[in-house]
Amino acid sequence: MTTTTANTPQTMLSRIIAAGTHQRVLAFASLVVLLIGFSIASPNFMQTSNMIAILQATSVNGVLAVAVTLVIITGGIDLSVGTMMTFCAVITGVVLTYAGMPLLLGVFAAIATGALCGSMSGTFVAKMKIPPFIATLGMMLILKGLSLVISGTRPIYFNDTPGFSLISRGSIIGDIFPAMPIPNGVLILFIVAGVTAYILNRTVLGRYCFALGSNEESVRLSGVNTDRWKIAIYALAGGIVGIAGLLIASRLNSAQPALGLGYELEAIAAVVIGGTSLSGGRGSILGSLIGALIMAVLTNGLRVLSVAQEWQTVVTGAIIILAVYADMMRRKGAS
Amino acid sequence: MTTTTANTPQTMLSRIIAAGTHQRVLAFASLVVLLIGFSIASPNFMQTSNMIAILQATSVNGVLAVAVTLVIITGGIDLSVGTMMTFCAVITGVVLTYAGMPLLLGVFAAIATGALCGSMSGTFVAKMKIPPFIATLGMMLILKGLSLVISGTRPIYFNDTPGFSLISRGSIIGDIFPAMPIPNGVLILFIVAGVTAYILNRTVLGRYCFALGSNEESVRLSGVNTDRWKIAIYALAGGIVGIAGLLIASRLNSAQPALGLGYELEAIAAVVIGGTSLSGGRGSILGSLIGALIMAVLTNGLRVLSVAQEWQTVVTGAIIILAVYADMMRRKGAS
Amino acid sequence: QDIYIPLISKGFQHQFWQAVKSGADQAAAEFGVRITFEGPDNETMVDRQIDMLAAALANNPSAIGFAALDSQAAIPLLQQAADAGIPVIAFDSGVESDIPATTATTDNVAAAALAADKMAELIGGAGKVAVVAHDQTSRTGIDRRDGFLNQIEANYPDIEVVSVQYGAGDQLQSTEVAKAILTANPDLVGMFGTNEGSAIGIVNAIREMATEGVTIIGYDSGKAQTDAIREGLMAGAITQNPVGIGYETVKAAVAAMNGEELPAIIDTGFYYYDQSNIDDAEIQAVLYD
Amino acid sequence: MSYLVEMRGIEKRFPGVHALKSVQFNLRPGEVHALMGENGAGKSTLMKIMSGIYARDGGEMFVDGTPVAPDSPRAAQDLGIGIIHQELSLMNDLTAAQNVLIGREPRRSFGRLDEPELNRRAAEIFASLRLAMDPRTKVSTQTIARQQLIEIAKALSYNPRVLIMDEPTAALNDAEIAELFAVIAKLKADGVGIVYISHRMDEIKRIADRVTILRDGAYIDTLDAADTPLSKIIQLMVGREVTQSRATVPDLSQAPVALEVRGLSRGKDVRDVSFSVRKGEILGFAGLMGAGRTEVARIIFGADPRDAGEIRVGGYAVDILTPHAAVQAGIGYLSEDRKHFGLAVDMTVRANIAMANMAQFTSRTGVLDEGAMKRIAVDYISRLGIRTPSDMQAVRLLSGGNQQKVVIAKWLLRDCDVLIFDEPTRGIDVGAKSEIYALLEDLAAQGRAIIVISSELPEVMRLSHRIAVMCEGRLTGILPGGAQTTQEQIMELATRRDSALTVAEDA
Ligand SMILES: Nc1ncnc2c1ncn2[C@@H]1O[C@H](COP(=O)(O)OP(=O)(O)OP(=O)(O)O)[C@@H](O)[C@H]1O
Ligand SMILES: Nc1ncnc2c1ncn2[C@@H]1O[C@H](COP(=O)(O)OP(=O)(O)OP(=O)(O)O)[C@@H](O)[C@H]1O
Ligand SMILES: [Mg+2]
Ligand SMILES: [Mg+2]
Repeated sequence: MTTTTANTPQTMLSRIIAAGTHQRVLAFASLVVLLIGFSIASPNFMQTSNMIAILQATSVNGVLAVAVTLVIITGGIDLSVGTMMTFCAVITGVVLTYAGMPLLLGVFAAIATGALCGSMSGTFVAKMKIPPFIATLGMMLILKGLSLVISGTRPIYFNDTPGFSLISRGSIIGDIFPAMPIPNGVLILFIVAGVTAYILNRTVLGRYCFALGSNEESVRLSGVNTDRWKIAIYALAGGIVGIAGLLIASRLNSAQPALGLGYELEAIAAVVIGGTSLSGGRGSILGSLIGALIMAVLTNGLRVLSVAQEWQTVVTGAIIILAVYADMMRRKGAS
Repeated sequence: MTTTTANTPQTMLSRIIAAGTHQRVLAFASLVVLLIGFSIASPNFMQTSNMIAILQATSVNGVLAVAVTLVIITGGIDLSVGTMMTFCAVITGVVLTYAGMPLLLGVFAAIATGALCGSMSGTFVAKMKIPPFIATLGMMLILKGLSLVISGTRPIYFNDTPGFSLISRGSIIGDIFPAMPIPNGVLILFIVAGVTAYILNRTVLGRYCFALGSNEESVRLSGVNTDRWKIAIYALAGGIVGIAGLLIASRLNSAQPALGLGYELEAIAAVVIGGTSLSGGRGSILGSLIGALIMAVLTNGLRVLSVAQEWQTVVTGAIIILAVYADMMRRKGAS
Repeated sequence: QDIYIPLISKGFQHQFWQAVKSGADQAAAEFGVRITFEGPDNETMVDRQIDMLAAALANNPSAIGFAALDSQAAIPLLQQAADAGIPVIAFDSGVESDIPATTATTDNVAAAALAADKMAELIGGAGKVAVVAHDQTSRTGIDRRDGFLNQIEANYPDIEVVSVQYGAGDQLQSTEVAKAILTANPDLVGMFGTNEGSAIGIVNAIREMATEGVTIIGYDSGKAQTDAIREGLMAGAITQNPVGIGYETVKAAVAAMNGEELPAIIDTGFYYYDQSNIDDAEIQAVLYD
Repeated sequence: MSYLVEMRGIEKRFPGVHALKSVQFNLRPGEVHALMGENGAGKSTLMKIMSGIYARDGGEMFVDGTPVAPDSPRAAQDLGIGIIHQELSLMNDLTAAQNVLIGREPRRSFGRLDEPELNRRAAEIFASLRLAMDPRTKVSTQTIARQQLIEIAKALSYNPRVLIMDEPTAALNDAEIAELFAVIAKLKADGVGIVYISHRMDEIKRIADRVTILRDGAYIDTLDAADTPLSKIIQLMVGREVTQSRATVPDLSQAPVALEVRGLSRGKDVRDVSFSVRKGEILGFAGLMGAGRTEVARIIFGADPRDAGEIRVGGYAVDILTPHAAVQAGIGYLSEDRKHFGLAVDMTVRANIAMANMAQFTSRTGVLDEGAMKRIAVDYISRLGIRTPSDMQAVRLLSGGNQQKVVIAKWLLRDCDVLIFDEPTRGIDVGAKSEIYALLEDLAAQGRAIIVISSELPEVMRLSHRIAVMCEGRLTGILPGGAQTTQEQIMELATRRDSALTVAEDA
């Protein structure tokens, strides 16, 4: 039951939700349980400001998870998303701060850089037949080093581009509905997720994502130029990573060249918690989004409860296992 | 072409090497090229003391790679090896320093702790059907937190157990052949690798490793108690991680509770560079050993050449991709 | 209603941060306030620290202690705290803004310069030295590296710094780094490690390679380092006063809540210690292990 | 005479195998040309060369008299050559329609998919096959028989001029085969040339115009199907005479009951099934596709959970929840889907044969006795005539029929008291089939209880001492074996639907 089966005439949004919920009500239940649990445990948890803080904490990891979902559905993996995000941020810094270009060009630079890096990973995987783990591990290191080289190992600040920090911190929604000051970063996350879900479920590119992950050989034997599509998918994922780079740079109002390592694992974890299979062929964007939210709620909730940090880690580990276990059980019960 | 194919009557060692080389001369060639390249680039590289330093630098990651190879061959993955190693070291510290038990009991505690943690991961995977990525990610976090809790977030020193540091730093070989002061840690790595290769290629446990990775369902329908064997394999891997815990604790003469994160990725990288497939069913210990050596030679060589750190990272990434690419090409040429 | 002061630090698991925490705990007990102490896994995770700050603010704290990984990135949240009338005390590193009521810190540049002076003195003002640093981009990493390098460059023309490499403050990685440096430079006479992990890495490397004639200067304390100094393997080390930093931060937070005037900087000081003074009461008070 | 495709002097070598030795083959428009030969004779290899999957090592190939060398499936498709593979190669996570039209999805602007159109087109193709299949069902939920039908639909959707069918009916039952033959007749009328590979000899008479026979990779002869008796074809294939006989039913009324099943139920797939098998008895299971025979076997073997029912082995109730427990209780099960459930295809023939019986080759310390495994494997390779260069060949590299023989060897070696064979001779040639029948009868004579599930009625009738027939999850009757039971009697039970009850239950 992939999310590709919805086709009754509905609005786009309800379609996506329907497609997702079909398999995803499950991880969603874990999310709800966590939210309720924390609300009971701490009166400070369920405040608008804290909910917004959680959403904002999800934004970067959520966008990375969306990107990596595409690659994982093809049966690959992308370890480079963390440092690629940083690299895109650094390039934006160079374009905006060092070269003094207009804001829009910076935005374009971030996305284009990501797409370029992604298509390189894709080429390694598709044309050179390098296992995705190694190809993207190599890219992860290369981009990590290049970020430091290009930035001169110091942060690049965006003080000269005043609009830049609004990308993530401003709130278009809040300007219209003052009661809901949802930052633009969160809005962008949802837009990215929505568009990617649409691409995944309603376009040829998405179809080949699932097909490649299902049985690459059979797709190839059907005369599809699998190499080209694979490169396109990695490039799309890279472009989305570029957006994550914009979000984090805007949030920190700077490109931090050393940041990024470790983010890949967190993004992959969100994807897997969301029910996407690491062996490819199955998965959903909504699931990854929920996976990322589960992780953010967990981290935030334990902090708000002032659990000692070493125990936070233990509890996070245990709850991740439990959430996925509950998910498995419900799925078994459902089938 | 798995490594399970050796069957002519030969000595154990030559059998293991033969089994390995069959597919593994390849990554080995990359290693030789690196060694020659660095020797030409720096006169200081090819010294006995530096070769020993490289071997010693390989020891911990090598043992972890051996452990993780077993799990990967079953089609799983183990993200917990880094923090599990630390956890084993901390438990050894508790046994030796806090409880003042004799050395041998500390050694036993490390291995037993590892085996226990491993069998827990194995149970999550086999019985609770949690994807290995999540099960071991959870364990990674749990063990990371527990190491801090148990140690009170401070290192445990082994000053009261004088023999402990000899586990890794002493040199039995050097005592006999003074010209070859190979530290015990390296000896232990080779013994662990040899024994594990034997288990993998010559025993039922090894056979089921490959079989589970090849087609788990067919093994289950052959009436094999796959759950039990899977748990056993994870437990064996855990026990080996325990040995890595001893090696690192002995080398640092302390159990450092904060260390460990990131080691898992390095170990998995060594395994994949060594030609083991992440989709399971294929792999060799010798390959993982060579993979770990490639990484150690690369790191050491670039440092000896005093390449700027940021460029070290870039070059490492590029060479990992190239080494694996060369490997793919030769394998293609061979078949 | 209890008084709650969260401290958001740059790290958590390292000995240095645990010493800061113990100082803060001490002050918390003394002043009857409740504190929590949190920090990201490593000093690159700027955005994670911001998330921690956001979660801390959700609990309506009475005051906040904050050691900024990047002084700009947190300003919007610090502004939010200021708007809510929550005093902010910076510790360890400053925040480039007038929001913090005060900053409890060590002058890392001056401390590392002192290490350079001691190094020069011990090696006779000439020879090749190397630095094993803990981080290429964090404030403390940069300050200590540059403090050392600039002092050498400015005052000791006969000393050559042949290599600066980074071991992430991880003891094992720093050991391998130091070994590679020693291999590449057999005529090295001195090495400086910019934090506990780096310094111990150097000690391990010297021990494993049985090298002689290399003067080691370390940074921070911890049992392995004090032992190495007592043994004579390490010449000496700089120590900050992490317990003092933690203590002063909480103390200043309480004072700020009560509307007291605070100085712009609370310099908690640094010391050089070696075999000769390691057991002095003044030094013992700032060492941790 | 003009040939659609002509191949001459085709050579192909694999490491250790000379798969094709100067083979010739030609195909006329509008004919069904059967390609016959034992397992491993080289049929699939020849067809893979024709369809651009393998490159030939020597020889020439012409399409419409022009020399060609298709170097990819795509190139062959462009020449009008389509193939239905022996091994299924579908994308399991996609729907039937998505599989059929992969690479040719109807698109709107910006690469958007026109899913309704996709489903409509697929539905048309299914309709032309008279296949009742929702285009939106996911392939992985389908039985292999139905997956095979999807594969056929996919090949037809390219409107090929040459259609190669490599054992298309191996997984189909009689009704589906009849449908397929109707489609073939239609294609023939349209002038399509069809290469047909099958081990079901009766089909050759029904549809083939000409027959080409290969033996051991060599070309033997091409004959007109109409005026060549089957026995002649078989003799040319196997190189000797193969005799067909009917089962002689022994009197087993005194033999102890080996396996007794009571009230076995699982959802709608299996409803209240009860039967017993005696020691020395061969119980055949007949039924249409989806009748639930496989499901009954999987439940008995502990591979699937059951809602209700009792299983008694040798008179004692046993609680079988896992295949491991089943094997411990002395039950073996050979699955109908060798690729997914029967073999670890990347492992060697030797390792696969030993898989169900590892304890026999393991010392107390857990060390494997490779020597003993080798002896046993070599023994079974010769007894079952498995074509393989050595026992260390990866199973993946064997021909389909030879893979099936490896699974059979695995279970023969295990030596269970009760053996369930699900479609045991799927893809196995006539010669080897009679060898296997002899082996099964041998096992029964030794006192083992054997259950044979087969969709080939002649096979059920040839082997069974008693014949159990299922329809829609229900055991509709048990007939005596031997000459007194006719195909019509079996079919009557196999179609005895209980629709009134079904409706009641569904409501
Ligand atoms: N890729 C390969 N590598 C090595 N040997 C191969 C390969 N493909 C086929 N063979 C061998 O070539 C021979 C012919 O195989 P092929 O699949 O053509 O047989 P077949 O006539 O189709 O048999 P079946 O009726 O069992 O399907 C067999 O011995 C097989 O083991
Ligand atoms: N038309 C169908 N569409 C989808 N699934 C079906 C259909 N018919 C049967 N099944 C599935 O097949 C299973 C029961 O059939 P089973 O495979 O046991 O039958 P069988 O008698 O062995 O038939 P086969 O000849 O296909 O092996 C059930 O899981 C059922 O859901
Ligand atoms: Mg064939
Ligand atoms: Mg069946």
